[in-house]
Amino acid sequence: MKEKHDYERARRYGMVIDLDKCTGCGACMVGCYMENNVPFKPDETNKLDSINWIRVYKLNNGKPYPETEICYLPMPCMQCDGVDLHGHSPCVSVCPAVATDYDDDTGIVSQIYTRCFGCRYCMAACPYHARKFNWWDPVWPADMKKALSPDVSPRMRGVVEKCSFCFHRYQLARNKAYFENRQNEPLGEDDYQTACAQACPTGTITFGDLNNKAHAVHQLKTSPNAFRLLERLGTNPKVYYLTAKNWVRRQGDNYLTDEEPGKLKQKR
Amino acid sequence: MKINRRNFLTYTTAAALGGAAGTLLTPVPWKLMDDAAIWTQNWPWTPVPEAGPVSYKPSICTLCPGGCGIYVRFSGNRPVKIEGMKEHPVNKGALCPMGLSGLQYLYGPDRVRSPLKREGKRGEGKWKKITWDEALAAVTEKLASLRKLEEPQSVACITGMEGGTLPSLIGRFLTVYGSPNLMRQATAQDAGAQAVFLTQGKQGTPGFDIENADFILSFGSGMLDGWGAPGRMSRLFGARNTAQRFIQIEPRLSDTAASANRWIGINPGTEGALALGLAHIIVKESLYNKHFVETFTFGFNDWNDEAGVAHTGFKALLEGYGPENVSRITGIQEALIKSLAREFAGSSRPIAINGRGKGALPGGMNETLAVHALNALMGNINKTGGLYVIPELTYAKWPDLGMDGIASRGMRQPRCDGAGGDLFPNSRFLLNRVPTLINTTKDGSPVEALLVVDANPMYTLPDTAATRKAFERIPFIVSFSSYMDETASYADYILPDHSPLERYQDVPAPAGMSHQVISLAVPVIKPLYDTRHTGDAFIHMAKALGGFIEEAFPWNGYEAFLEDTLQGHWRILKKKGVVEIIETPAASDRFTFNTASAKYEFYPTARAGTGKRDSDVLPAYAPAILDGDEKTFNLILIPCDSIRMAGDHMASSPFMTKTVDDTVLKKQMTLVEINPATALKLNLEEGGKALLKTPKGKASVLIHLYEGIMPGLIAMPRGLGHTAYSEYLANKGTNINELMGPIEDPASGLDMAWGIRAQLFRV
Amino acid sequence: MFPFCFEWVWDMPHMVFMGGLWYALSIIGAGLTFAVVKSIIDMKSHDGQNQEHH
Amino acid sequence: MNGMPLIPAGVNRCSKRRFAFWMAAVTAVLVWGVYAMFLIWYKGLNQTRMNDAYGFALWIWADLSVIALGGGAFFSGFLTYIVGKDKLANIINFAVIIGFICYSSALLILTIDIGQPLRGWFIFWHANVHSMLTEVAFCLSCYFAVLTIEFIPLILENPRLAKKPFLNHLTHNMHGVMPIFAATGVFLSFFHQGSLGGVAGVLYGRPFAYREHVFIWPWTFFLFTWSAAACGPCFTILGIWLTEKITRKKLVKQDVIRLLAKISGWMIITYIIAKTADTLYWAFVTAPSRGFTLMDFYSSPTYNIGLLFIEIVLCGFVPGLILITRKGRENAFLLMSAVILAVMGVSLNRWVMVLQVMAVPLFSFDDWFTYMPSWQEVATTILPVAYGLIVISLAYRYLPVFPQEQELNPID
Repeated sequence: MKEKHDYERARRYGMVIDLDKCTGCGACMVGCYMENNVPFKPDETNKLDSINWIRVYKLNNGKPYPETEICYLPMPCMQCDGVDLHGHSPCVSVCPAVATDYDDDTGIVSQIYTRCFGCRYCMAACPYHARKFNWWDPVWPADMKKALSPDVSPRMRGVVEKCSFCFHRYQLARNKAYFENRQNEPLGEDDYQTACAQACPTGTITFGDLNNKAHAVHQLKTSPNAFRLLERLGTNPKVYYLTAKNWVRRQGDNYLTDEEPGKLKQKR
Repeated sequence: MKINRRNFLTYTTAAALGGAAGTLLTPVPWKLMDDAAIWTQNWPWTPVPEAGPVSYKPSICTLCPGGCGIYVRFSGNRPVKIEGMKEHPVNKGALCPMGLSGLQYLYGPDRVRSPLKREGKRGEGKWKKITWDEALAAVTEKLASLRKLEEPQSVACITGMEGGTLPSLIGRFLTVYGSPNLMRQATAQDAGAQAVFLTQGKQGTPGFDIENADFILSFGSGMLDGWGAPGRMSRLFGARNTAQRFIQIEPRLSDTAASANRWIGINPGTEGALALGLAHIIVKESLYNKHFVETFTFGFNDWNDEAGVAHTGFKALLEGYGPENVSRITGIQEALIKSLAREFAGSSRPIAINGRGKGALPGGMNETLAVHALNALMGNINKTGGLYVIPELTYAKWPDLGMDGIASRGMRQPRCDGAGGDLFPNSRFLLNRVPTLINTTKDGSPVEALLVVDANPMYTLPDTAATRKAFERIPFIVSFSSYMDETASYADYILPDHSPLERYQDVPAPAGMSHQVISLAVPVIKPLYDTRHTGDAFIHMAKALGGFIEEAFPWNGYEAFLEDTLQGHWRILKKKGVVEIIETPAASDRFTFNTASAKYEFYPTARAGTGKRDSDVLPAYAPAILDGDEKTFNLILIPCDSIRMAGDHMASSPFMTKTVDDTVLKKQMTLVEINPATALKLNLEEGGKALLKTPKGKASVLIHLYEGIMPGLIAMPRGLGHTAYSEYLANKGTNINELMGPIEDPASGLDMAWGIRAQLFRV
Repeated sequence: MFPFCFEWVWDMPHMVFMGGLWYALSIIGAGLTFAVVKSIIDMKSHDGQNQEHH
Repeated sequence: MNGMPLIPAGVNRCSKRRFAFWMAAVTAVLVWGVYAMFLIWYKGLNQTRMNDAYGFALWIWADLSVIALGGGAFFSGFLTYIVGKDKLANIINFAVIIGFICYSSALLILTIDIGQPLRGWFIFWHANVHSMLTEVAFCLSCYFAVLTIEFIPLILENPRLAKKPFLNHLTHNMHGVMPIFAATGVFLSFFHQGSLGGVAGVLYGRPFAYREHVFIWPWTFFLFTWSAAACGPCFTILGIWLTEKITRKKLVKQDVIRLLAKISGWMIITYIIAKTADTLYWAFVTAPSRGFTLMDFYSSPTYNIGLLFIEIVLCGFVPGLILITRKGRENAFLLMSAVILAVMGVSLNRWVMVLQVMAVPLFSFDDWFTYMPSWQEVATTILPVAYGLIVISLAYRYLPVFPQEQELNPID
């Protein structure tokens, strides 16, 4: 029998993204590309055929000049805990070949590129469009292959890929902890950070173990300004957002006309 | 049983079927299928990166003048990633997308891999690989022949805006060779530097202590769009405290405006009037720093000169900028102007900043002076939270120059751009004037040979068509670019420099920093290709030219030159990569100024001269006269900057272009932003095709409706429309410089353009 | 699919699902084997004579 | 052996020349499809216009549709062998052929649709038992095996093959155990038709598709099985009717058709009532609990509320009501109209449950996602049609598909 996942005790890595700090510079995207060997094509303007593990969306309050406001919203994989927090995220439960799985140790949803055979059911299941398909053979022009990191295997055409919360960094951090003989202690915040959190120049992205009181995310996620994207679907994302702007919050989920964000009874 | 043809067939079939069935029970088919699956992972075009020990090497990002500290992560001997340096005083770990994608400038497809000689027609793209000896000999020969003709002044050199010792080295080369024509494309920082010179009498760049200011009033500066050192600006924004107020004034809701505490829309180009309008209220309501103004400034009140002639002061100038008038000019409500002025003056450390967008264009000198005057009114000069001057570094250690007659005569010739002459005595270079000056010369060109270092004028200069026409008339063009940019691809010879991560480069005074920080970019990897440091190339040419020129360069290479130049700093720089000089001027020195009056001059006497009236000297609001007639060209085109795109000589990396939204670039087309109200009038729809026409050119564009832009304006992103480079950048959208021309500021000669009249048709 | 594949777990979903699968496969296999074997026996006993089956 | 006739005794077939001409025309279309198929295998799925928002598109619709329409095979088998409607034995051969074509096409489409066809077998080897798609793959391939087994005896009835003693016995013995295969087929079909419905219904991230669950199965699980059983026979009737038109012969007695139509009619009516209830519950309870109103799902010009009307009323209640009334069944025009509407209805349902699911924006800052198939997608979708026509033509020409043909078309 599979061990029952202990939601309260286990590590659950997550993110808190402060939208009021995001300037839309795109450093998280580029940091991620470089870290994770994300391929690039001469034409990347079709955003539905452009591999981004984290994509910064531009939200608009729709009001006329000069009342207009915009807000940038970086969207990585939400690493959903799934309905009732059982790890059956929308994608994991549908993958026919166990090419994507929920790691009970970290709460991170993995993707095994060499296992995936490209049925794209997970993409249909994911409401966040976090999953990207390799429609093309990746090509690294000139000497660009030399910049590829050995920590993340380059993908091949015909498979799905997505943000892994830089899981390889977790593994490296665990290895390091083992060599330093502290394998029994929980990893510190600085031991394991994602590339986007590290690249973000404004400190918009905070990353850590949501269940660890010593990590900043533990406290940040309880802010009254915190919300999650499309949480009414029951996906239970581990990526939280902060904003003081109600219009942004409203665009982060769907509400009937008489409903107000933050005032609904929520399942945790 | 007899074996005949019939049952033979039956038996063979049965055997085959049985065999097949039997095989299915063995692991063979599964193994074969597994092999097939593994084969799909071993496609030769699916690389397997080689693993190696991880190490980090420190250096400085030199892709823009920001000078952020970086760590280059290695896997074995391969650089695989660039990350921000936490302990660097400029960026403290933060980096922009350009810096993060720095490796694409090293390994990318745009690199020039060896010296090249043009084979076909100019710009045709036919090249012959040549050796460095051949390349240097060809350039030296040309330079020597021009000297022989006693026309050394016909050699001009365009350098990049990075500063550092390389431009000084090239300047030394040109001086001893005999040409005064060292130029670079002026930016808002140069306008700021001139304003500092005019008001404080100091040679240096303005530095803004944004870290400690409590009220930041930005006149359109794209503080988060790439202005100054992007790493620093983003970091400061993220770390700002809630008490700090940040007001952005510009006609379009930029990413900076969106992040500001308040965005105030303004009629484009009227920022100078607003600054004077704010000063009007501050003075009228006596909210200014009286101690500073009375003790340390000159020309605030009306005054009489030695000859007894009465002059108007700054205060009198402000009479004409009452809220009613300014409201009419700027389109900002009177009440808002008043409250803004009071809020600014009521803050303890307010700072006013200008330079539109990234500051690619210098803008009008009066506008910069007016904004500086706001800081001076509050006494926020050379003190915490205020405007500092970062003095230019002087390199005293170089041996004195000996100059022959040719060189001396050449140096006495007027500059080919008119800077420093009678017309524009306070400007040091005016590259923006050069294309017109060449094009209006009757025969030949005043420039016989052009050397281009760390610059791409054929892309970055406004009015691309005129620039191209001018370059056509320059007989000999050499590019030292590491990349196949527009200018390099139009050159006769390319002598490729190392790429930034392969070369030494000192970076003094990062743009906008409030104190001196000298950093040293060190090579983290041996050059990948057959390239040579441009400093080495110049030293080599100097030696080849012989005589005084050779004597002026006693160093055996750029590294030796740099060591000699940086003296005491060199050892620290080699070790730490950075020297930080934080000078807190003593209270007594703080307000020492080198102007004629030894005071901060609201009335810049350096501008005064024969025939100049007070109204020419004081920073009156002098709007740029836009090209085009208002009736035909009923809209106004303005450029807009984004930190995800590079508009300077370092073009966007493939990864930067990848981050660009599909509301900015779609396939090969630029999207221009217009207000839905304007679109309605012009019958334009989201994503629709349109023809954009200006007096300078036309372009086919797509329409993006954006509520955040003032009606009547068209915003076009800067940094697209490259014609050179690889397919990752070439032929994507429109270069705004093809549509915009320079407007000469009568006060400084600098380009004061911020837009151009335009019309837009549905097609 | 087989208990020796590493993602196999002896839990309810696997037992029900794979049970159903192997059950169906056994029926199909057994049915086919029966038809083939019986045909061979029939062929021997009828000495190669065709049989009317409608 | 060569002297044996290839064409079954007692029936008339068109000339070789005419047949060859027809086959050449259909084969040309087939070759076009096969070319597109190889293009996709060689160059990858970039040959399609699918994208990250539209990961499931034309093919998956075609897949779901042919499986639903091929549902006539399992339901006819169920009625013939298990319920004991002996009359339907007269169409069971044709139903099996249609089923065989539909299911083999479905499997082919799946191998084109996946990004890494060489790893397709991972779905079996590394099966995730929680995934509806795994269930589909297993039941689909098993049921395809059953259909093949059901098809074999018919092939063996070709006069030339029937002369071989072993094959003759095999035919006989296979007929003997056919009820067992049919029962297995029904069991497998029930699950895979259902799990195809489950594929959409379990997507709790997609409020347009998501339905409440009964135990582990979402409502769509049952609705898909039900609708396949209801509309599959209509497609069988349509197939027979088309064959009759093309061959200009009556092949199946009208009472057989009417029996099948009547059963189908009652199935459609009950299905559409259930579907209506499901839609109402979804529209007024499930979706609003996630912040959506019904009209949020129908706010695009393409995907407007008219679709729901067409699916439920025009292509649901209307054919259902026609088919349950005697007059409707006996009027040739009404009968065939109802049959066509029912086929359209189930295809539309599959379209909506695949393509509209992808098109609906979930964020207010997203727009409706659009998609137009590339020619390669169209060609590979038409490929099964050409393939089906070839199989039917060959089967009709060389096999005794319709037991009543001799009786209805006596040769002088």
